[in-house]
Amino acid sequence: MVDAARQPRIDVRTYTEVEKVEGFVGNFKVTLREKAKHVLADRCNGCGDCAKVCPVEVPNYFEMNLAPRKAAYVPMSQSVPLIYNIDLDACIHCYKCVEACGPLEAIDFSQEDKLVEEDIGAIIVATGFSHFDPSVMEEYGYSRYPNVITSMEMERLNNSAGPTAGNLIRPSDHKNPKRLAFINCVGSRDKRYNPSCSNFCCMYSIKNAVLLKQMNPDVDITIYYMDIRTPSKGYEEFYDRARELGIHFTQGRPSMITEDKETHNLFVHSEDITLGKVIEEEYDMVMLNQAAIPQPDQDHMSSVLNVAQSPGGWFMEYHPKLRPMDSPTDGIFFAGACQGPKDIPSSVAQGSAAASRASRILNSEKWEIEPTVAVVWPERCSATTRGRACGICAKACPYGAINIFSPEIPAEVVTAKCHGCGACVAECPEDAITQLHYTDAQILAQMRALLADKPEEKILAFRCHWCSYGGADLAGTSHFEYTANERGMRVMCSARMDTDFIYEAYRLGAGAVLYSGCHPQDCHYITGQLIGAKRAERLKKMFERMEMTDGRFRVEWISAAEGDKYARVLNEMQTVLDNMDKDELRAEIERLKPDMEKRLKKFPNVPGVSESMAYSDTLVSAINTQKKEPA
Amino acid sequence: METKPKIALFQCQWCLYSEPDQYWVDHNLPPSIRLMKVSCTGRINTLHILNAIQGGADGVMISGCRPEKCHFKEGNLSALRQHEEFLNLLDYIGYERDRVRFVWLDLQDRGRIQQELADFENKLQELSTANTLATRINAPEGEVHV
Amino acid sequence: MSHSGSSQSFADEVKAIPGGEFVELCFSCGTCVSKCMIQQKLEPEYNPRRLLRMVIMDMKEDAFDSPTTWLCSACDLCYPACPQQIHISGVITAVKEIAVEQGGKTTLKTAAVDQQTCVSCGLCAEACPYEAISLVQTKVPYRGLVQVAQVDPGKCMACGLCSAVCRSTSIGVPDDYTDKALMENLWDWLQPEGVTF
Amino acid sequence: MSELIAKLKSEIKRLFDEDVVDVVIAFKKADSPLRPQPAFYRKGDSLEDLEYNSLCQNNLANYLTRYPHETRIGIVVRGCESRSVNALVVEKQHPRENLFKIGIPCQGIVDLRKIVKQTGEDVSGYKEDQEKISVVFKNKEYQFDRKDVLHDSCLRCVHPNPVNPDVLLGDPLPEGDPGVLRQAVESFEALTKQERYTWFQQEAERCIRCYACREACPMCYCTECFVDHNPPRWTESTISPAGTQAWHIIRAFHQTGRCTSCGACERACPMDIKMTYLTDKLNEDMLNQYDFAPGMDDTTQPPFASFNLDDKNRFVA
Repeated sequence: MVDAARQPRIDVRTYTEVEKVEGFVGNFKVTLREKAKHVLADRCNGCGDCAKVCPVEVPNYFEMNLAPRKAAYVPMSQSVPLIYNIDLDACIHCYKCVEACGPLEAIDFSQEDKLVEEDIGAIIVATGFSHFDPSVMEEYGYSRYPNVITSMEMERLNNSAGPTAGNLIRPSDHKNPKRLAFINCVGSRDKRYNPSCSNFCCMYSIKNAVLLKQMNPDVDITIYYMDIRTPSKGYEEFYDRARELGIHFTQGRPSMITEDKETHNLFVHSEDITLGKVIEEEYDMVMLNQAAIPQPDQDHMSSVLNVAQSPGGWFMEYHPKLRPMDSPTDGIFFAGACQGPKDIPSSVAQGSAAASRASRILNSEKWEIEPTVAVVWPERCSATTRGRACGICAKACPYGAINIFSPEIPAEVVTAKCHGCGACVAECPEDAITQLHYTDAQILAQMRALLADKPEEKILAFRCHWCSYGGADLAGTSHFEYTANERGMRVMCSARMDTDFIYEAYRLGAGAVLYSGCHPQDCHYITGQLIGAKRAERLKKMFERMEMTDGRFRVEWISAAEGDKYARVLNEMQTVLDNMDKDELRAEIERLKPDMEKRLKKFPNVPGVSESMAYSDTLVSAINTQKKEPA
Repeated sequence: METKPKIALFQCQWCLYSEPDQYWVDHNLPPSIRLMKVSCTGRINTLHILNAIQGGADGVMISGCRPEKCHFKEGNLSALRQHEEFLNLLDYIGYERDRVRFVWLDLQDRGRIQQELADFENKLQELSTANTLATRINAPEGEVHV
Repeated sequence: MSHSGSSQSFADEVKAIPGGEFVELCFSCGTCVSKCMIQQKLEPEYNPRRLLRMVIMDMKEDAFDSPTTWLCSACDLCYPACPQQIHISGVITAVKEIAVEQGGKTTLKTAAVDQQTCVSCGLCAEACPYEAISLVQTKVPYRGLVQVAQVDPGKCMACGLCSAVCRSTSIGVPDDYTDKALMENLWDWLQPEGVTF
Repeated sequence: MSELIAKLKSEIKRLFDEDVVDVVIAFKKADSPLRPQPAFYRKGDSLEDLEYNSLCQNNLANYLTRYPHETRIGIVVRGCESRSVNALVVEKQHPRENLFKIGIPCQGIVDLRKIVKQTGEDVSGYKEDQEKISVVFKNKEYQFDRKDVLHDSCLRCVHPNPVNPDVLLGDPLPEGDPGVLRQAVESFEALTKQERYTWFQQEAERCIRCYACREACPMCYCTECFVDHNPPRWTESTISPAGTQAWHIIRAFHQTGRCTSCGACERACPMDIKMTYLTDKLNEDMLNQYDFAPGMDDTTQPPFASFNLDDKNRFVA
């Protein structure tokens, strides 16, 4: 950290919050709130005289509230930059600090928060993680029993720079504990709180145990665990060493801790799984290895940065395997535990990787973005044809990437701002916008190919790229069986699922159509799903009016984690088709066809559509001829 | 020598979670306290309580699990209304209802049973003995009277 | 024991019964065992975690023989503590249901009705937390065809709540805590020494 | 009164003619005009001796449990009896569909003792109207105000009209004041502990363990009473203080949520022991705590048969 601060091209801003992020890759405008320290950064030399004279003491958060700090303070002794801070919530305005500061005149009570705007090329988010508060787990008695502590408290108590100078004492009587229990997975791997594994706690508790044991060979340490997870290099060897040192490992998740009211000793009640017997052991002190959880303001940050969150609340990466440090937004990267619990080596690795990804942007003259952006045909826009831009596209765009300058000038897409959801394309009543790589013509051609053969048996599934497509992927990789009649169509967002596509699918004789996308809050394109959902509701009502058999059109929001749901929904749709009489189904398709054709009347005028239709027709007939010929 | 009040302790066999507590109740109760283990406080009949009182016990203590933690679902609640009303009735006819005490022990109440018994003993010593119900005459040796 | 995907394994049977669905989520942490008092107070071989394992491993006979199947009283202390939120008593009840269907007998001394004195007021049936008691018309010696309470031993958990509410002492559990045993214990203590009549 | 008896006779006749019931439980004349007695009429029996007046002491619901469930019973019920019948139906002692309740609004039952105290046993004539009761003793007519000779429990009666009768003979009467009962309980509660205990002790002490109260009570239908149980022998079966106290406590307690305050137990007691002050207290508690009054319908289970997690909030921890 000191190194970073000394590097002239690194600007460290502490006590500063990100208020707003605007713009796009290479051209972000970031608004920062530099919170008032009430100490002038350029004058403070970090001597600490203000803290010495300050009469106010409040709990020290850095020391897990095990020690006091003054109202004039630095968060920790290694703070970088070393600038003091006056905590006005605690300050009693005695102004002794001003006196102590003397001629430096670094203290300024009139200072206020300052909003600063900076031009930023790339953003690396490294906001870290927070800790689960075990006091909600009544069975462990944390916050009721003085000698039950958390791993972070243990960290401070066992640290030579900590409040006890590394002398491990127990809170109730300040004696050195002789018998210690560590309980792993407190609040993690627990569906009631956090279902996921916190990744580093096994090693963390072994580390603490080894440290303690090395310093005090006579202490007796037991680690209660469900599974010990030591997958990285050297970890298993470390685990071996802990066993050699005589640290006890008991497999069994304790169900309860009770306390002797007089001695404040603790009794850990668990099953020893290996023995299959319930055991109750007495300890002087118990350490709870609490779960790593997202920062309390992670939700807020996610909306400021406009990046999505995975289940569990961590920031969601672009791709879990291939692009784990990229956010889905170009130019924003993740480092460390903000993206998921990580130990130090992984955090360092990800940090370095994110830095190198970011430097690619900073060192480029030009930056290539995803090509799936929206493009306007100015000659088709209502501004040209009717002299009035309707502005529906601009309203639909979640990113404000479409400019309508005046009613006479066709809409204009700011390519660098466009994220390629396709909402404008599907919404445009004039079919005057298209999305590169997801043009109507391309999508239609795919649909025709998918529905070439026995369309009435097929279920055409529109899936959004970020959620439902992932869900279908997961259904596959998790081996959830679902109907082989499913034909998947990928578009970037449910907002791109044009009503015309659905009409066309039924016109082509599709048995059923699934309209699927992210859950409302999970949309990768902020509000794209809402646009898609509204449209889906309209379609649903319309098909109801047309008396289409219930279940032939289905709208489902399926996240990337819901492979089981994807499979279930498709199987249910298959059942609907199975339960229908084949002739009835054909009759229904024929009955609805004229209506669909009517609705698609304007469609062939869209550039490329008729050509694509002609081409795919040839393709389809070729497929069918090939099929008919006996091998 | 001061005589200690006689306490009939009806204990639900599940309510003492910690082994030392159960051991103490099983083996180290003073002679003035008698343990009557039951499978659930819901199993205690008002007749049991009445018999303890009429047998000459100075107090009856019933220790059981908290209702939501009852071993038999919420079974101990089913008899609770009876016991409550029985105490109301005893109070109505002038018997000290404080001589019957319910204690609900939680899983984490290690050592509480000892405290509660000591506390109850003190309380019984404070109470006057004027209104105690008529006691049963002791059965002749050998005759079935129970 | 088999892992063959046969159409109806024991685990499938259990999962088909409401309450037994999530048995396979168990990762054997042992919380349920240590939350439960039966092993400590009643039966050292009692172990819900192992019973779940037996279900997962299709060890039907072992599951039927296990005291866990018969002694779980569905108090559900373990359920809120289970990190996988498996309804453990639901699984055990499902196993028991299958066991009873296939002729298994509970090891508990279940409640017994004195048909001579039962007046079928129905209070026991109301009080029973396990819905094990029903009122049936039956022929009773000396009384003829009368309605009396009847206990389903497959459901009775021998709690004895029925005996506490019965006004005529017509139902009881023949275990260690009978009224007779309790009263003998009481009188044995209350009888002052040396008093004879 | 004779008008009512005529109505009663024709109703019973109709029930037999239309084959609605197998037996009708009612009252008939007895040797002494003061003591009409229960009667059990079957089809073809003469209804000549059928009787109904304020001297009918028994609670007829008492006889319900003596018939098999299949027997279709017609029963003459006053307010308290109708509630006893309901309570018995709730306790599955007779199926409701095999019951036909002939309801009569009740002006209260005359306490024989209150009359005999001023006359003597050998009464030869009896007459009553709305207000007055008159008896002939040794050829002399004695007249009493009805309210002076009513039984204590009838003075506290809240529901003189039969609850859900199948037919109602006579006009409904105004409901009683529940405050009277409450006040009776409250005034007893206001006594000191010592006074209450002394009262209880004195009442219980006079008991001769004849169990007339048990026999008169419709809710005491157990085949074997707890006092007769062995082993364990729950109470002393002699007239020792412990025995009688236990009997009075438990007898009353077993009536919780079931007693309909008909007073049959007190009227049956040869020792004139007051008993309803115990059951009144229990009924008051049931009403206050669970909003339950026994016998007000034939489906609601009494509070003791159920429980509620909220109960624990009222109790000591």
